[in-house]
Amino acid sequence: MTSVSLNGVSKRYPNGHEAVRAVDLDVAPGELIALLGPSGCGKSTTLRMVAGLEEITAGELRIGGERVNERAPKDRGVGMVFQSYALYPHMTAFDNIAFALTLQRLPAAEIEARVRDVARRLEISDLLPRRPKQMSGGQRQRVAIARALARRPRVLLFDEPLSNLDAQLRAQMRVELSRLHAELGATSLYVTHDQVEAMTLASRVVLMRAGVVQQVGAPLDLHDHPRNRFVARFIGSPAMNLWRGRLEAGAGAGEAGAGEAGVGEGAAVVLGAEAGAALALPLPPAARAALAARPALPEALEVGVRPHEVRLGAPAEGAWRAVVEVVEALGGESLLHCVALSAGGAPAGVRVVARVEGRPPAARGEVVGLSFPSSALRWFWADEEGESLT
Amino acid sequence: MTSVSLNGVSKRYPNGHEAVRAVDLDVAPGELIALLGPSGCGKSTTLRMVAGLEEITAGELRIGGERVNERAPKDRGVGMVFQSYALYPHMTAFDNIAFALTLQRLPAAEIEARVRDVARRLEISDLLPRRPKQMSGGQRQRVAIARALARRPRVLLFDEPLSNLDAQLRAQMRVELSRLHAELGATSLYVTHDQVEAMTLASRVVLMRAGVVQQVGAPLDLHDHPRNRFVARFIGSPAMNLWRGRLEAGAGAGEAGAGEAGVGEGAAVVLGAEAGAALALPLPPAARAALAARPALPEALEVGVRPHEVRLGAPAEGAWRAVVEVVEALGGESLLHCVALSAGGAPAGVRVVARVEGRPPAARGEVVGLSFPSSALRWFWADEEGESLT
Amino acid sequence: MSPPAPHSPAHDEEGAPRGAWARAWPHLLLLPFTALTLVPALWVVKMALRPAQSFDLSLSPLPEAWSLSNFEAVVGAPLFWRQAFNSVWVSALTTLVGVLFSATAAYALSRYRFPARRAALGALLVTQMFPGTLMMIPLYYLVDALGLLNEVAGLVLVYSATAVPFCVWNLKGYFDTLPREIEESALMDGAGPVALFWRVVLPLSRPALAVTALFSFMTAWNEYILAATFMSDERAYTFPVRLQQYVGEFSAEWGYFAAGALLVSAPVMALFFALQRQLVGGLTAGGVKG
Amino acid sequence: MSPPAPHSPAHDEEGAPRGAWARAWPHLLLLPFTALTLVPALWVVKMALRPAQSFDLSLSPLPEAWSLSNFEAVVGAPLFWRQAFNSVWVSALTTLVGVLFSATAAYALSRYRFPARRAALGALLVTQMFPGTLMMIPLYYLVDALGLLNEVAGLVLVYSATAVPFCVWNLKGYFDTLPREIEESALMDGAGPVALFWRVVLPLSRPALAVTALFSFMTAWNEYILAATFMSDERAYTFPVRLQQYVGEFSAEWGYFAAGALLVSAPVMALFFALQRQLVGGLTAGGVKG
Amino acid sequence: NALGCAPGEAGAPGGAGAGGGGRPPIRLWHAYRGEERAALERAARRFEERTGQAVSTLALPYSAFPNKLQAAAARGNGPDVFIFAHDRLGDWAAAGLVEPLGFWVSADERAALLTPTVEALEHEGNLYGLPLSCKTLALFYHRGLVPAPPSTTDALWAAARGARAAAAAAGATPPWGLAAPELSSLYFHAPWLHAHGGDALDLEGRAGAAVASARYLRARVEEGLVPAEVNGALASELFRGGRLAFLVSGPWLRGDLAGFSDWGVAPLPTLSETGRPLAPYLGVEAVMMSSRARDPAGALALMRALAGEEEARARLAAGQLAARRAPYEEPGALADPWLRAFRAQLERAAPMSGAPAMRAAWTPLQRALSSSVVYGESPEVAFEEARRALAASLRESSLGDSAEGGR
Ligand SMILES: Nc1ncnc2c1ncn2[C@@H]1O[C@H](COP(=O)(O)OP(=O)(O)OP(=O)(O)O)[C@@H](O)[C@H]1O
Ligand SMILES: Nc1ncnc2c1ncn2[C@@H]1O[C@H](COP(=O)(O)OP(=O)(O)OP(=O)(O)O)[C@@H](O)[C@H]1O
Ligand SMILES: [Mg+2]
Ligand SMILES: [Mg+2]
Repeated sequence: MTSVSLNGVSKRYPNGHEAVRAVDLDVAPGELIALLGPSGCGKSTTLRMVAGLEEITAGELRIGGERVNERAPKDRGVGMVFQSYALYPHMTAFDNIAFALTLQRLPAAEIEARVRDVARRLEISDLLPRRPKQMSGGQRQRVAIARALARRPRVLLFDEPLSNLDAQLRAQMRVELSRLHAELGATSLYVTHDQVEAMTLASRVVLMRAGVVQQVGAPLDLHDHPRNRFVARFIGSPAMNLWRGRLEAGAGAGEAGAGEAGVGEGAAVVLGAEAGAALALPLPPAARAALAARPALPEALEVGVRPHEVRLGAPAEGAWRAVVEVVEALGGESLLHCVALSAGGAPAGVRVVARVEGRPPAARGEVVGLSFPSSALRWFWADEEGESLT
Repeated sequence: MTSVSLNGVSKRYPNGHEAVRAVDLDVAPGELIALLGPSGCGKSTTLRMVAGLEEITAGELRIGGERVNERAPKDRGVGMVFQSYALYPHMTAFDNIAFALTLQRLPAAEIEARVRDVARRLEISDLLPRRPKQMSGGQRQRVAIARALARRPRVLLFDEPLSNLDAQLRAQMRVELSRLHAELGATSLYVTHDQVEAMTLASRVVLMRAGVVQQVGAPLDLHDHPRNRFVARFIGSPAMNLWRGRLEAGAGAGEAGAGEAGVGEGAAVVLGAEAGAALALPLPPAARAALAARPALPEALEVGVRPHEVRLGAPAEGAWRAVVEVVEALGGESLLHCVALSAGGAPAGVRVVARVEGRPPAARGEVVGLSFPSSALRWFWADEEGESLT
Repeated sequence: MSPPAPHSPAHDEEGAPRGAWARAWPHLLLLPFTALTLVPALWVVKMALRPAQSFDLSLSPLPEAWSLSNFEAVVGAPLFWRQAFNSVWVSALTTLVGVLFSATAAYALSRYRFPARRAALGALLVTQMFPGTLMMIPLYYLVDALGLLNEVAGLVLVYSATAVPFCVWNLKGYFDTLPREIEESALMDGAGPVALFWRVVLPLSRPALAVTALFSFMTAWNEYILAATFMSDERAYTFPVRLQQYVGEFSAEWGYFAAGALLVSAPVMALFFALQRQLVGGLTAGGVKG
Repeated sequence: MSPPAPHSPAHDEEGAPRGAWARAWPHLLLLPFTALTLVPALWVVKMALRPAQSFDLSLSPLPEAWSLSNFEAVVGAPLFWRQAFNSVWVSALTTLVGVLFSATAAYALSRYRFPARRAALGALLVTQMFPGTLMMIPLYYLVDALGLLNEVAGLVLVYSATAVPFCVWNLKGYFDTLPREIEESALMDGAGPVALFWRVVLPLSRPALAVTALFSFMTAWNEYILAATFMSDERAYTFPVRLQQYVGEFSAEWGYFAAGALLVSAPVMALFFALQRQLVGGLTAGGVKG
Repeated sequence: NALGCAPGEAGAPGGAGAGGGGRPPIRLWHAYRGEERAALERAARRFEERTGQAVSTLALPYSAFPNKLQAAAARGNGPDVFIFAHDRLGDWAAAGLVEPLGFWVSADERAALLTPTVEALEHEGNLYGLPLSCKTLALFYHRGLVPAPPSTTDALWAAARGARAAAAAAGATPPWGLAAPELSSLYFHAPWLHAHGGDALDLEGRAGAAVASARYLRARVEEGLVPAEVNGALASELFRGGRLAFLVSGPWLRGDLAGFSDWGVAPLPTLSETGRPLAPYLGVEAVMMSSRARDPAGALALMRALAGEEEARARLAAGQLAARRAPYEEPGALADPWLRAFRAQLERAAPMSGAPAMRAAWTPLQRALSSSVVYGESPEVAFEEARRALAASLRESSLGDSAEGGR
């Protein structure tokens, strides 16, 4: 059981591009932590620095408490599953998996046993005599995973290890990896594009953006308490609805005293240029308190709601009226892409995605009523960072 | 607007592997049809045969009514987005996109206009002067799509065009592709691993398995009326729960007459070896009728239910009692992996996955009650093919 | 110690080796060969700069006396410019023809499966196997029969035929490594075989083409036996024939010879520096996934 | 017409070209060069089989009279087996040394960035640029100074040094195309530079190594001037030296010469067929995505 | 004859150092092959038997010989004695590679040798080797086309024209008249040049003769009697095939004529216009001593043995032109028409100079002959250019040679 810690680790590529910026991260011994983030945010670069394949420009990397910045990859006790498999094309699957073991000069019998064991777990026993080019993409990916596991490294790095599998196989592999992790106990960093993977496998998730860590926390934590707009939109699928609206101070505004920006009880955010009060969302007390703590009131705020929190009803029922533009029926659930209507009945330019269980309750072109439990609304500053108010 | 039709198209690779077997498929002019199936089932091979990159071993391929088996790729009017991008590494994104147009000797101004237009749509205008190696995976994929679209081919083939994008970008691109398809009207074949993509983009879905088409139909059709067990399990995520159980004829069995296999009203399928009546699922009339049409009664049947159709309640409420083994909280929804308990309270070896909205209603180790609306149950023969009873 | 520099990725031109040992071993390996390469080369330079025609036997790399007289004599000799031009012209044409033919042939051999493929690959090697002295006479007859004696075309034909086999083998090996999907892309984009080859395959093969071109060029550039045999007019001679006359059967003017050799090597050097930029690898990086 | 065979994917060894034109053009391109290659080669065969020593100019590919007497004379000559063995031994060692050094040097030049890298690449080319006659004497001095005159080692050293530059350039071009991720994989698996090179890089480079080996082998196999110069004992001669002795100042024993040339070429042919299987490309297929 | 002492008894330093095991063998390099080589080795064995001095022979390819000699001799690895053509003698003497023999070889000894061969081995007044055999050009004629050898050029051309006419009448391809392996080479042009009164080394004073000889041959080329571009193999092929009446070639042609009997050989004719004989160059194969020979006395003894009468007789018997007088004078020695013809030709041959000027003349003259005879350009211009080039290169090399100083 080995800890991994990054202190201010940065990477600047020779062309000047700063792919990773001052990342601080402590991975507890035996923990599996997931790295999430949009394409090009520096996930692979971070893994490669931990592996020793990329020089660390600044900061310190410790594995098991020891500084390893200068250590060669083979001396770090790290195994890695590459995004592109990177199997040895001239070796059979067996030899691919056994390669690291033969380098350690283990006895042939033990090598055989270990390879067979890991192959059985990953359901690739049949493939052992085949070469990479005789396998399908998914099979190659599993061989690559087996290769990394066979070595039983202290630290495991996975770079999108399941990206080429179909949904069924991916679900199955997810369970298997979870089981293997529990057994081997290797400290793991796991890069994935798939949130379900991240949320189900990892005890904590690191969300990166342009080389900078945005938030680290338990999966549901990120989902429920996003630190900023970026996290809010990135976590959860379909993405959270996010709208920018004018802040209207409401009754009691400024009453609390001079120099203090304050908003009254009736304060609300109004969406859509001409929409008027029809598309107003009232601020909850917590948001009002956050505003009060600021020296000046901002002109606008952003407010978001997750598609599954949107409640659909008859046109008369909801807080908003909206017209359904696109319906996506996925079988067990449906997505409705709506455009909210202003008081006058004209589309107000505010798009809302709603997710509902089962079949679509409304067809394209129908008008529906939408409402949002105020506890489901998330409030953000409308500036660059877009931090959460609460 | 061009139709594409495959009549008994097969592909046998030189090594003897039959990757595609007698596929019949008619794609209507302007239709977008999705090819789904597990890894290695022959999706890419099918596309490559349509493109002309792979010889057709048997059968006939018609594009716009004309037989094109013998025609060179460039004379088929087909564009393709490759699974591996296959960009020209020595050209900038602009030149990559413009390549086909320069081959057609279009005037420079028109080329410029077309490239800029398609780049704007795919949000890669900034990347036009870059070379592939200066782009991230997702950016390359979008350039590859742009390249195929710029030519405005009569037929478009997409091989997992969005596989390397993160969830947000993928959703966005899905919408953009949908819009582009509506505009260009090119008949399209679209391979994907992502069911959401298949179900939202395509008017019909072709589900393949080991080179054989399993079912062709509207996305919801496949979801709701799977022709066989394979389709039932493949479509929908998480996968349908499927159990094999002993058929118990029940009251009135065999009454209808000699030589006719029949089951009575109380007929049920009993799951789990020792479970007794606790895990019985009664047969609906339609299933009983199907059984009656057969000369002999099978010993077993398979029955399935989709995770979102499983109803969770207090232990006393449900038809079955089950203990929760694993809980996966995904934010907007939760998955509960349960093991059903026999009448005696021991685990009966029957696993049930249930999907519920919102937060998990039960924790690991808790005992819950499960019930299944009988309309949600799907019945299949327990033989090789596993066809649906209804 | 300086910090370690990890294995650099494909587009990292500036990475450094890991640790002291890694930094040292390429040097150690190159050392004996660099010596075996450079010592004779320095000798040549020294002899060229010494105003004498005898062979120099001392080991010192510096001449006792300095002069450019050898160069002046070589350049001032009658027909020098004419013969230098012949050399350049013949070598350039040989390079062109050699690269063109070997590239097309290698591509065909790499990508198409046709009946005589293996036989053709084998036949190409046969030429390489006979001693030059023996081939010279049949070649003379062939060239004579084609009416190309005393013609640049004859020399170019023979030189290319000499260079082509190795170039074909070399280029074929390279073409085999190009990802086919890129070519398939071009097919889908409507490229015929010609556009495919010229606009996709060749640009991607620049490093191998550069080596091939160098090889073809040098085949023609240093050769004198065939040139002396086929050309019976001194105005048609290439420079190496002239150069060889300095140490020909009846003389050994080492000073001139060395000066001439340096003059001969200058364009090759220039070519090398011109091609050097083409010779960096990793051209296919980024084309396909991974 | 037979059905078209599309562009075949990486692991399709048996695909056929598309359409008649595609099938024809490689042949058309190869034709003149195959002729230029084969006509002289057939001539050699004919002269070897003709029981005469004069040069034969008739165009018929069949000799008027048949006999193996030339072969008998060549094989029966004193020291034939000894010299043949020398040739094989020297060529084999040259191949080994040449491939070993050029592979290591090329790998270092391809993967590591060290101070004198470009200079080393340039220096390697310098040797190729001077006429052999000129280099011979300095090389003789070097070899003599090393005490390797009359030793196989001396010849091997010089031959390898001659072959290495081109081999390095060639291999470097190939190494540059190997996907680095595969090497990174091996680093992660705990391979040091040596294991990486021997167990991953070299096996993947078989096609290029085979070409390199052939080139090194032939460099040594056909050479006679250096061999005659360095070896002063007939028992130490290589076979080409012997072969060249059939050629005199004004005349030659062409029959023996041709027979000897055929005997010389036989092992190269054998080597070619042995290596042929290694020369198929696409070895890296399947390693990385795409 | 100061050193007329018995071979081996000179007490060379090498002998003293060798202790009990006898002297080191004399290293003998040559480029012989086939029968010549076997004969040489027999001679060496005989020498060993006679003197007890071991001889080690080494055969080298002709083309590798000069370079190896130069490289090895300079490093002291060379032979003690070597056999090679005399034409590089000037260079080797200048470079100090060969030992002058004048001191040892008496006038009597010289007198036993054919004079032109001795002259060829003299360089700057010193003798640098002992001649073994010589080579020159003679006239080969095809008996099927020409019944008897002509003694004048007029007769030669007349015979050639007659053969052409006869063939034309018979509807066959008319044969060529006369060919030499390389028309533009000075070596093959020399007989014509000399017959016109020219000299390759005197282009200034005898320019007219050079121009005249070039023009003379050019006229025959234009008439179609002489093919402008042939090489050795093609010429002998034409000759054997009855498509050439006369071939100017040397003793080495014998191999090419194997299995063909319709030929005769005679000395080159006299040039009708001047009355002078066509005088070819004389090439001499000589045995020479390295200046670094370990045992000069032993080496000299070996050289004398190889150049001696017994060997000369053997050479003659093998059809070679031995360089000694005596064997030719023995009865029956000249029964072979081949030998008779060449022996006669020898007397008219002009020894080729081994001087640096000669080697310098080679290239410019070849250029001049090529343009004037083969391409029919103005011979005046061509030879004037050649003269200037020769003068320039002589100036340069004297500059170079003076800088070479001691060696
Ligand atoms: N060798 C390099 N030189 C310069 N820039 C690079 C290099 N490698 C990567 N980059 C850039 O660094 C950034 C981070 O790259 P990285 O591969 O870590 O992204 P990622 O998060 O793994 O993305 P993906 O999800 O697409 O794999 C990207 O913008 C990329 O373009
Ligand atoms: N050239 C080939 N030779 C032999 N078999 C092949 C060849 N190409 C593909 N196959 C096999 O044919 C089957 C179908 O391959 P194909 O690439 O069409 O699958 P796919 O459905 O696209 O899978 P994926 O989703 O992994 O891309 C696979 O089992 C594969 O192993
Ligand atoms: Mg990545
Ligand atoms: Mg595929």
